Amino acid sequence: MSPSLILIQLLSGLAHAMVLFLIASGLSLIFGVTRIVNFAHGSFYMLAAYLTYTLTATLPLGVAAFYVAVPLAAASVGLAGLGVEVVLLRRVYRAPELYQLLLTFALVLVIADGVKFFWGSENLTGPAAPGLAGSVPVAGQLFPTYDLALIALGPLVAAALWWLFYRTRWGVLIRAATQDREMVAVLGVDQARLFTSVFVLGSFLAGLGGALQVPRQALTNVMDTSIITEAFVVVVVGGMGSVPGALLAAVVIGVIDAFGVLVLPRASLVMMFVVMAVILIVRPWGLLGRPPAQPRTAGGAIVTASALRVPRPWMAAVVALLIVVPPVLPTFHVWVLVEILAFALFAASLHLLMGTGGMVSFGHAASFGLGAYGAALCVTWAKAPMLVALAAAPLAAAVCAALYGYFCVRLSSIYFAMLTLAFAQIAFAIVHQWYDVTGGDNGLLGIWPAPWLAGPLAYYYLALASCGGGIALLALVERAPFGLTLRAARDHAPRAETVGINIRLHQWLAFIVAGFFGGLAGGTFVFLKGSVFPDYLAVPMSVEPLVMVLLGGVQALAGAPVGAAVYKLLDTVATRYTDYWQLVLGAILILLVLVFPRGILGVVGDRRRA
Amino acid sequence: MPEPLLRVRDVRKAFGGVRAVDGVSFDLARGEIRALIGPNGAGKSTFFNILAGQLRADGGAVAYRGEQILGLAPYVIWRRGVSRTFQITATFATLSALENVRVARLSHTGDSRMLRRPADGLEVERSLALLEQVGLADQAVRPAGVLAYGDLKKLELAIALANDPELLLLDEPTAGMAPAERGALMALTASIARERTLTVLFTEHDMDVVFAIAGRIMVLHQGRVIADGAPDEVRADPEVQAVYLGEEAWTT
Amino acid sequence: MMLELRQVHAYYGRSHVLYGVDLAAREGEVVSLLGRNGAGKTTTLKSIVGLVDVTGGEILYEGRSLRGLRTHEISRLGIGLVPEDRRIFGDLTVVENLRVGERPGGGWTVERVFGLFPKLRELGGQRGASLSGGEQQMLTIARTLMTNPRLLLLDEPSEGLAPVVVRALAENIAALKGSGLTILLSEQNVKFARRLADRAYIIEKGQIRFEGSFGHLDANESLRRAYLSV
Amino acid sequence: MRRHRVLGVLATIVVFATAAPATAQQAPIRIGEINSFSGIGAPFTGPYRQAVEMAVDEVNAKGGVLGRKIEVIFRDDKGQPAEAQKHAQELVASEKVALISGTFLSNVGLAVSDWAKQNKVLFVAAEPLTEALTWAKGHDYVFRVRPNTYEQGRMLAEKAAKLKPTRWAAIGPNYEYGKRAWETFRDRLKELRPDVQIVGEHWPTLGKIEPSQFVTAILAQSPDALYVSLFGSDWIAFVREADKRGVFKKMFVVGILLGEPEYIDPLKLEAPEGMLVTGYPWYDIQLPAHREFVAKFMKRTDKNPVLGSLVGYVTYLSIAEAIRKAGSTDTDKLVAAFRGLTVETPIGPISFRASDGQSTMGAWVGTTKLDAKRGVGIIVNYEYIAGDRVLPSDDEVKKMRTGN
Repeated sequence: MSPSLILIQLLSGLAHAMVLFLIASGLSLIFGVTRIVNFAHGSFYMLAAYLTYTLTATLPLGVAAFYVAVPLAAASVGLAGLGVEVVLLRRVYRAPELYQLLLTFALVLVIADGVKFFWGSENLTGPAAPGLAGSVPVAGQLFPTYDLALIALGPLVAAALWWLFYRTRWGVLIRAATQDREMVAVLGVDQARLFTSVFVLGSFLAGLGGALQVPRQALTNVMDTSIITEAFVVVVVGGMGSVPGALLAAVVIGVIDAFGVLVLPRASLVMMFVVMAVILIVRPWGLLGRPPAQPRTAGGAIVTASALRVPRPWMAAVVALLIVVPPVLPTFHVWVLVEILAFALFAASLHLLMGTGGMVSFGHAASFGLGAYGAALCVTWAKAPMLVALAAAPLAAAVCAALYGYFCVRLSSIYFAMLTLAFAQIAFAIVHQWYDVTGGDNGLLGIWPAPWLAGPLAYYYLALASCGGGIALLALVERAPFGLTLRAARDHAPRAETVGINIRLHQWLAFIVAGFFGGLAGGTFVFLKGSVFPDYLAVPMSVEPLVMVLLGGVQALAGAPVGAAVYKLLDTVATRYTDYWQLVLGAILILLVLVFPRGILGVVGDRRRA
Repeated sequence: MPEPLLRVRDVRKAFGGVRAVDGVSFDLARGEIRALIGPNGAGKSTFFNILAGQLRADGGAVAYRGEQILGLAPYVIWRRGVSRTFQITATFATLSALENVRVARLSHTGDSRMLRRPADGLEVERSLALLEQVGLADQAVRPAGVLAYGDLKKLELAIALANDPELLLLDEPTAGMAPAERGALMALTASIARERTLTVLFTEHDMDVVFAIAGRIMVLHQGRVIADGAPDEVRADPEVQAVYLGEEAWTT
Repeated sequence: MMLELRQVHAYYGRSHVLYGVDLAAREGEVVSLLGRNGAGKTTTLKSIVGLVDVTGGEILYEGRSLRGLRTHEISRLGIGLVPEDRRIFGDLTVVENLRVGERPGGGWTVERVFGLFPKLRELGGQRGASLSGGEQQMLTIARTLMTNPRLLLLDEPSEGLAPVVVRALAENIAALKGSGLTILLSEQNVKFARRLADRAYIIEKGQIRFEGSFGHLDANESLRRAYLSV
Repeated sequence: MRRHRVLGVLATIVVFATAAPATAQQAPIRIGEINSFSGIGAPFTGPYRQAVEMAVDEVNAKGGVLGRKIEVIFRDDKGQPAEAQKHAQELVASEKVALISGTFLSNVGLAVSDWAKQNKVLFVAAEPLTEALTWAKGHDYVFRVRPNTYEQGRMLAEKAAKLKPTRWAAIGPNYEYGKRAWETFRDRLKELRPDVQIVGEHWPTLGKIEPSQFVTAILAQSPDALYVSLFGSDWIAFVREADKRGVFKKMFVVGILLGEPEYIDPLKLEAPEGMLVTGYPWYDIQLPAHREFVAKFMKRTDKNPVLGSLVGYVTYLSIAEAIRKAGSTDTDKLVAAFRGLTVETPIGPISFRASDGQSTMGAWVGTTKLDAKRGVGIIVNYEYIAGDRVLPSDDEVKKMRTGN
């Protein structure tokens, strides 16, 4: 590598890093003060980009239009953040933390369709930045002026943020609130207004990032989801809540990404996640993060109520209905039921981790997908009979879960979640790239059930046996001494260790068991669909069971199937009846979160107790 | 002299520049009930955390039944028969009182990882008996998160007894309980200790409790043991009076 | 009455902690709330500033009900809580800690606080986390003073402090009393409380068991043994 | 109470919404159209759908086929194969469609195709490009309208082989289409020009390109020609960066699909000139039928057609024609009808090969140029290359389809 190449590539990496920093710093700030894991952050980024596009075209300011449009768009998005915080988030601050995540997930859906409605789904090319559209010679090559401007802007924004945090009273309040929100209120500071102001600033920064991308990138409807994962990676690598950490992490990731392209071109898909995994394994709180003041087990705070048990007669009634009703249902409904069963087990396996174990996984798709691939590879390469392949699915997933779970259980809370995400992404990249074995993104086809099981009813009963049986076994696991002990470790890790429990081992085993049943769900799903694709390991597949568990209620295992059924039915119906299914689904989810702030079963359970 | 149950030699721990535990050495004989007293910040809790494995010492040695335990994980130390309670009650909030004890019992019997049957029927009698022993049987089904403070202290004791320990480390076992209850609980603890030939090391602020049941008292001040002897000796020790009982006098 | 609690019931999470607490303080008075760990002292103070769920009874501040008000609103009415666990912002400097509570237009400024606690001036640029226990206790009181309270709720200020420090602290609090501040002082340390307070309440199991002068309390040995005896 | 009522309402909605709609009295012929109306394919499926509706309206205006009207039921696959299969199940089981059509992404197309094979349902793939659909994973129940990656790569290679460059680099999205588009081109080019050297291949993540680093990497390898299989937002971002850094001046660029309005229009005047591309010069095709098609489409939508519009139109003309020929909506008869079916389209007759179900629709290969008047890029000096000129022979196809 020549020095000039290194310099240019460094500059390329830095330009990327600065945009990442803007977005990640806002996300980190919001998390630090409000503890909200804001999935909608990417949506604000997208919204600002589109606004910049429109404003530049409509403002009658000539060449200055762009430079007015950028801050205006960012400010508008800040204002949108204000609305979202005041109207929606404020209502759920008292709910368990993860329900805010569910709400922001719903917002992602709503905003995505809003953008589609107003701007259409075609790709748009935004205006170039007047005066910065060209390039200048750097080390014998041309380098875009605009990227140089971005590199200069990054430190300016960082300095402005530093000034805000360390030289203004507001900054003092923000830093104080990051440590102890309650105490800030005791000192007479209105927390609600502080939260709002932080949310507005965070959204503004996301908006600024989005607006500044307009001259570099195309505008698409999927900008939101493509940036949000990266933003989380940067935030976590830097340390949640640390703005300097976000800057450092953005630079590290931007630069490693840039040089990775030169060294390992095919690894660009996964480079960032490998970096995150390595950093988190070495530094469990990110580069500049600190362990939380009160140590607690992963996500321990999300479960405040004791486990809820659904009465046996109800269970028996549901099981009886599931056995008796399908023969009289139309075929498609039977297929939908099979899909719900698979997702019910998938969500239930996640419940063992996050409900019982307090370990919130953002990468549970790995177990589902690896199970699915396990079965599919058996059929494709070993020509295994269907039932053998189905049995291989949970085993494959469990073995893989054992491998990466070993590292994950060393971490807690959001860091645990992000490490699971990293491993899921690495698994995704492997199946995506290993064409000869996995078929890459064309997937593996022709993974159909044995002929005698291929009919809808036959397959339904098989799925009922595998998934229903899986859920029953999970229920047993949760009620067995193993599950009881896992709950104990979730409630109070130091106490659990002091009654002779090897917490890491225990959580590792839970991880493997969850992987096993997630894999069984994947195996059942693969024979339903007849094919497997890397999508099964992708981020949306990890988000779905999370949404289901939360929707159903994290207090009870039964919440997972309930959530799976409600979510899948809503999704199926909404997709069938409107092109704006995201809007409908998102709006219904928002409504559900507001009405059932602790999940459907959680609220029903409260009413029963009351 | 027989081998002591616990032999502590020159244990040290510093936080930043502060020497929280500064060269503590002593022997604990089997069946002994010893109090560790000292003003707040003297290093009592730090020392307990080192003994039970929550904190890693900077140096020193601790032999339990002749085997080194310093630096072992808490769960390993517990399995060897050293049990403890926490100053700030540490229980499993969403589990019932009975389940709290059963978690510990199941751990002791090696069944924590059992999957084949529901936990509901396991170790119920032994666990109930322990709750009964500490006077908590009537609260068995209530989640620990809603128990009164004093009851949590009792629950802590029941959990600590679940592994039939040989050495019991009690960190302020009666803080926050009514005096009548305190005496009763400590008397109970003492009788259980005698019955099972338990060795007990406890910290406590209530001097009535300390002098009533401790056979021997150690006084910790600024991380060092400044006195170690029979209650009357310690009470008479001028240095102890100055740093601790003096303040006590000021207090009451 | 500056402050009046009538039959206050409060929950901490899901557990019922206060069972009808009655308590009052006149303007300029120092009232101490005695009781052991877990008796309900902290919950009583927290219920006043809205940090725990008050489910019954009435809390009046200068005749005005505080129920339904949010914590920061209560603070702005002139009630300052100094929490038992101090809760210093460890990452902030001493001066920044003070700035959190700063309210323009009132009597307290950083300079005036430094006048009361000269030690804090020397420590001004240090991170809160690096302070010793006594220094943190001074800072947490100073920080609350910055909000210009007229009623100060002190939760076990002497806990865990060396005797010398406790004496210095007592002098500081006495000075505050001298400036006309109304103080509700929760304590286990009766001697400390006696030096400062005009009257005493004893709380046990979430109910007030005694109200009266220290002389009355001193005369009643069984009372002391039953509820205090630290 | 309130919560219970909400639950009740939701349950009612779900029950009613999933109940199969009553069968219509005079049943039209239903066709299930599954496509990516959201997700990564969404930018390209809108104009496709509009043309589908136009084609169906025209057919129905003329009385439909077999005396019945055609009704298209649209479903959004969200860019997910599993979702597409679910729709296929629903469309066939509940909506009783005669056949399934559509799809944009290759993996979605393959998933639906595999489902169609298993369930013996006819699938007319409109836009997915992967060769596997009709060859390696081909079967009796699948037909495809659009020329595949192999065909287009080959068309470009034939032209590129006549040009000077010998040092080639490639950049494409890190997924099947991006790689196959390059491999078919590269293999053919090497066949024709053994002196060609490959100096670098670059695979940014689909939809997430950070172009600057790739431009640097490409420039560092100093190729004299670059093959691009990027598309959509990746392509736009790449152009903006590459243009500023002189890529289009320093090397000859070949781009598969990049002359199609889908990809060149969004760039407006930033579209690079002088690239060798496959595209769709709707503005310049003088066939009367095509001019009529363009006029009708523009009147109907106020927008110019894109290639997807043409494909959508042709797909549904083909379907209508096949039903007419079959005289029935029976799947086996439809399959038989599609084999060797010839359809009159705005760009002349095309036929569906009996051997593999691939249509002979071709592509236009030309050079990009800016049209200052319309403010977009166009292609000039183009040639329409029909599919049969580059498609492998029936014998070769047979070998590729042995897996089935």
